[in-house]
Amino acid sequence: MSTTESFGGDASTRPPKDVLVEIYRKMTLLKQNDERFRSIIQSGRIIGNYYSARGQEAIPSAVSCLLNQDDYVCTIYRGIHDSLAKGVPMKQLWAELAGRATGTCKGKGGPMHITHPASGVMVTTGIVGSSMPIANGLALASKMRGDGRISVAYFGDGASNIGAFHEALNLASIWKLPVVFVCQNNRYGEHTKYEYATAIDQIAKRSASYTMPGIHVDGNDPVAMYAAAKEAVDRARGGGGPTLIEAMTFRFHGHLLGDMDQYMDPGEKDGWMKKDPVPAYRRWLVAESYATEAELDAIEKQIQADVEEASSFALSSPYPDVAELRKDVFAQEIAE
Amino acid sequence: MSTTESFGGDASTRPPKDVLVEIYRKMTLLKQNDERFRSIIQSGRIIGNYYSARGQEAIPSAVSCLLNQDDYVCTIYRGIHDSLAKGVPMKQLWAELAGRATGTCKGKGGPMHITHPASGVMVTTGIVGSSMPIANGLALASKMRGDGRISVAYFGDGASNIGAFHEALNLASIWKLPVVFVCQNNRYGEHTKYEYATAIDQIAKRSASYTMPGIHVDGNDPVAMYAAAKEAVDRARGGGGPTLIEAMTFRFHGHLLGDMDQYMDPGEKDGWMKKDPVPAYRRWLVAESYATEAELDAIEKQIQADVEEASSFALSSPYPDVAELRKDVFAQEIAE
Amino acid sequence: MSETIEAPAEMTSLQAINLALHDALEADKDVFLLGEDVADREGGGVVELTKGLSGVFGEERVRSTPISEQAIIGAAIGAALAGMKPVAEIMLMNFTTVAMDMIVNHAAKLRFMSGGQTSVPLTIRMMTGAGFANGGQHSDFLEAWFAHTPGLKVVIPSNPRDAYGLMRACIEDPDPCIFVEPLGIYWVPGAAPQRGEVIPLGKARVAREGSDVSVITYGKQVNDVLAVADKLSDVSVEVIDLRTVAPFDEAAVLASVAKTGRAVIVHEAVKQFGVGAEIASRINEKLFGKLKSPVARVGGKFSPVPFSQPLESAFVPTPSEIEAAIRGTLS
Amino acid sequence: MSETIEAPAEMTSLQAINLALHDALEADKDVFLLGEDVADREGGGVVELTKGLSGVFGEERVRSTPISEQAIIGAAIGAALAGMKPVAEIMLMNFTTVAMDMIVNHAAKLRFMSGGQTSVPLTIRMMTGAGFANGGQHSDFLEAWFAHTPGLKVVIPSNPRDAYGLMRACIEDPDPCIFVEPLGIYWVPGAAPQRGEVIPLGKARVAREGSDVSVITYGKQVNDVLAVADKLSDVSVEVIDLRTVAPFDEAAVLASVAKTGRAVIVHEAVKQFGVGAEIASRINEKLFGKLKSPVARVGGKFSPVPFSQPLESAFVPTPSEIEAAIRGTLS
Ligand SMILES: Cc1ncc(C[n+]2csc(CCOP(=O)(O)OP(=O)(O)O)c2C)c(N)n1
Ligand SMILES: Cc1ncc(C[n+]2csc(CCOP(=O)(O)OP(=O)(O)O)c2C)c(N)n1
Ligand SMILES: [Mg+2]
Ligand SMILES: [Mg+2]
Repeated sequence: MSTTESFGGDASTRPPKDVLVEIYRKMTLLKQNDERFRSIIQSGRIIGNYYSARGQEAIPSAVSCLLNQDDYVCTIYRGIHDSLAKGVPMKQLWAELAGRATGTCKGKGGPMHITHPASGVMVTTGIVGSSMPIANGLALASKMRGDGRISVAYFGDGASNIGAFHEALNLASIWKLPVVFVCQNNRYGEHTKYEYATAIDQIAKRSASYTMPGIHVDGNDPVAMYAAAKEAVDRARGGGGPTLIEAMTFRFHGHLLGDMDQYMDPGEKDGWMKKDPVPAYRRWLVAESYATEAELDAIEKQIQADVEEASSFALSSPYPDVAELRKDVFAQEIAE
Repeated sequence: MSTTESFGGDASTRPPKDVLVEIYRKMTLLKQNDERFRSIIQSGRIIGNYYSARGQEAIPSAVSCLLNQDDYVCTIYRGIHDSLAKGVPMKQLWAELAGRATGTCKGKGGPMHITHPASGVMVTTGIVGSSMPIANGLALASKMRGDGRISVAYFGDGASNIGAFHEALNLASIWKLPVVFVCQNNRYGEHTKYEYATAIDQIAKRSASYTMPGIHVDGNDPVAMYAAAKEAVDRARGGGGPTLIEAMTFRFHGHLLGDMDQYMDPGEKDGWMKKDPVPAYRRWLVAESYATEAELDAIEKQIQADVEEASSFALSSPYPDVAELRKDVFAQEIAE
Repeated sequence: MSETIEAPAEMTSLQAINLALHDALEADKDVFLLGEDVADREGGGVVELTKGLSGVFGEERVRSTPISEQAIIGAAIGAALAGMKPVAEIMLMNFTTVAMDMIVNHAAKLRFMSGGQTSVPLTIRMMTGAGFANGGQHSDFLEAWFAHTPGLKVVIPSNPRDAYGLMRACIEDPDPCIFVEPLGIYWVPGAAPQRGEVIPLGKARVAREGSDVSVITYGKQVNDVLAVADKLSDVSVEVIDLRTVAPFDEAAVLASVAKTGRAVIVHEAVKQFGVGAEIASRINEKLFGKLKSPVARVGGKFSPVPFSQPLESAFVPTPSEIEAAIRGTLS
Repeated sequence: MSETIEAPAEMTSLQAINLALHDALEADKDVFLLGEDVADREGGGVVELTKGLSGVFGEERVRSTPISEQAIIGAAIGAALAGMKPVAEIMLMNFTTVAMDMIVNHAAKLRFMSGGQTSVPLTIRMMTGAGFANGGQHSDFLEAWFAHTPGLKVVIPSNPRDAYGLMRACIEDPDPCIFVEPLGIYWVPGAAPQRGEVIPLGKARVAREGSDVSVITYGKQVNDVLAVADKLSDVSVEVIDLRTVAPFDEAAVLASVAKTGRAVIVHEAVKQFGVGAEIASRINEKLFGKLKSPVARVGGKFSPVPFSQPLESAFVPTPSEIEAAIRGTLS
């Protein structure tokens, strides 16, 4: 784990300043969005189960800075940060979280199933492991068509023990698919510690079973994360096939909002929260003169307004009509 | 691939003479059984699909010499050689292949589902990959009870790409189960070449993903196979947990009897058949003075008589009564 | 919970299942639990159903697993073949979709395919149900799939006492049982079970006597139907709680419908090709010409379970739909 | 096969499906095939159904895969989301059990859960059927599972012409289709399809007109029922070939049964909780009081598919059972 003062190793591998700031902007967006959503859900104004990714902001923020709008993403229930970072518009996202007709999915999907093809977010799955096989298919389509797109599959550490992981990585490798597998290793799958459930010390090493490059990286270091993702994205885009990235991180709010964290070692969470990547990265950007306090203040203020607007939009939007139950089951509406 | 004259490396790791001869006896049993069964099925006197393991005899013959009668085995549709080597009585086995009431499973299972708990053969599955998770459970029971038994899961190279393989190996490793995973790598899964389907050059290397010992061995060398299996069996029995063995071999009669082998490189099969492990091992045993021609002749003759007896028994046995359809669905017979 | 010696007068079904598991673990050393997060170190699962059990019986017998449903069921099958009585948890019913091979091709068939040489005394627990804002992949009732699979028994309790007694029966049963726990009954208190009471599989319960129409249902919908029935002062509704969905208690169903001449079947699973179709068909086959009106079915709508609250509420059988179906049989 | 330009007057359903795949690949470059052994290097599969196609269209579009059914369906779903029209092969229907999550939680639901933003124009082919000595894990008909899953269409042809036209329809359909190929029709010759003919999904076919009793069936059993019907000189049997099992053609079924007043449903899948239960229930609901006798069902027996030949023959609906059911409705 790098300290606040040493993000990203030596300066030569750092992205340009505007990218560094854009990563921060995304991280701030994700953090503020999460904070607001948690407070609204806790206030009871939105009903639903929320899998917060607070603490994991650096990963999709860095990855997304390397993706085009039409690149594909498949993510998981704990993937709202992945969707936002990829560009899903916040108002529609919020409306979906609130189950409103104005949501990305007309309220029918909900927080576990955010989809927004216009931003490249094709699938959010509630099934552990299932983002990976589908990302392969998107990548296969791109490869067959030569459209230059790549696909990213996000998943957790726990997902590395399920069959779909294995099948997907093998297939991606033999077909040299333009896909990047990004494991956000937050040390727990639900309440189960990584070490208990997983028979190897690093998931990245499992890439060897598929003759695939594997990268183990500090996922809370936005600069190192960017470098790792760049290597993988460049490989995918250049026809070099898939990469497995294991990004080490931590979730600050347990598995499910309301989680009492009894299964954690005392102090474990506090230790990670002290190294909260968002303020740490902010300090670093300023210390390294990539941005001024004022610039970052302005970014934060804008985001605050945007989050505010999105949440108000969501809460004032109508619920879908019950007739929606008969729509989108098939392309053709079901007769009453 | 070792040549006929150099089985098993240096003499110090060889098992005692009686074991060497017993391996030959089993190999001969498997070979003759297969030959007879193929000829009977081709004559139309038994109807069914047959997945011959001719050519793979050395693997279960060597492994089984290390197992007790009450050790457990789970195998696959191409596992009649595994069952026979483990000790399933040939008459009942044949009757099962012929769908007779006198069969191990009263004719209800058939060749893909040979079961004989008295010999430790608990499951024969027709589903690729499914022998492994179940073998774990048998091993778990042994571990919880401290009964000293170990379990062996046989499977093919193609099965190493399916999810169950991954889940089973991870679980066996974290629970340190007394199980030995024996992959009979015969270079093809149905008609698909190992290299096309599998993103790594050796399946044994996949053990590293589970911090499990992996052994790559010439499965047509009975002596090397015995040494590999001994290491794994000793580890399992000693509480050291699972091992993945990849035993290199070849099937002489394609995927399914009747297979025309069009998907193979010309000459590939011939090359392997020239090195047929059964006669090669016989020559070696005689050359190294572990047995005389006369002794081996006697073994072969006895087996020939036994196979003859078993096949006659099967073909003269009655078919099960139709009322069997209502039995064994549940413990309690279903009312008519 | 599991340290409780005297059961209180009331408890929830969640507590009752915990108690059943406790008592089964205590009664038989071949019983053990496995599943994601089931041990206390992991908090006894997301709903804390198994909380306290590993504390009493140890982590050898209450085993948390990786997220590997095929490996979980496979391990349970293997242990059952060796004579243990495992209780495997698949957290939510939808996750059986990654373990269907193990459940359907193996657990259900090994006894038959081995000609009776082996048996799989395995219980697979799982929760599910709409109404909890869990959306399309976490709410399905799939009992019809398992009911259609020879070799499996399917049990869905509606109240704490049955939950306890049916769980004990499943664990003792020599065959694989699918034990479905509706989220909608978990936190509802009811009369506490008698400790040690085993409720036989395959036997329905008359949850309410009546003479005009028989409503056949199970799980959470038993409570929903009872509430509707109690409200209808002008119709005398008999409510049959199947308890075991497969094999279901045909005799009890036919006896009730023979008496009332009218039948409604209610379940949360999608109506089309659901369990209700089989029950309705059998009623029609056996009581042809004796029915006063067509057998009615009320079920989940023909769509994935939606997230948005108004849609989710409309997806499940609503009280007004249940009432309309009952009244429909009388008109 | 696939080089054939002029179709012969007769062909088998196996050939017809090959031809349909050929013509779909030719007509639309978004169509591609994937599955175990589907390419010519691997012989076009164990029954050689896809033989010749990779020779014509290349291995990019006719892709052999590892033995990884989750990865196969996942790849097909992803490609379909991107606008391709994949045809994925799951060799035997029982192997869908290792890919149910992909099929049921994803392919079936993604359109709905995305609020219609995405669609999954995917066809999943699979063969199955008893009678081929394949035993308990290779012979099941599981169409009831898929029919019970909103978002999936289920198609089971009975003859070469339908096999061709329905396959073309599935590939063109914007939603995921489960295309079940009964082994019992593969090698039976019949009138050759018209190339390019698309047979609409959801439409049944009157395979034989009659006036005394309607037999509703699909797949191989259409031929079995026709053979029985032709033999019965004293009973006029109408045979409805559903072709699409879900959503099934309720109007056609009701029209026929309204005419005859009697119905028998025949399928090879286990009778209990099978597709026949839904059809019977709908007939009973819609034609209550108009039926001359109870709707009868003939299906697979309540057991795993046995290996032994006499048992396997008794497992499936036999001609004498079909005849008895028909006669039963008349007595
Ligand atoms: C197949 C399946 N099994 C179980 C679950 C229940 N479940 C939801 S999230 C989760 C933990 C996943 O852990 P991980 O992959 O590390 O992701 P994280 O939640 O930590 O981001 C589990 C077990 C599920 N959704 N799908
Ligand atoms: C899950 C599943 N998918 C596909 C099949 C069809 N199938 C039967 S054997 C086989 C090849 C297996 O190859 P391998 O594991 O190498 O074993 P081998 O037959 O060579 O001994 C396949 C694909 C199956 N039985 N199960
Ligand atoms: Mg995690
Ligand atoms: Mg092989």
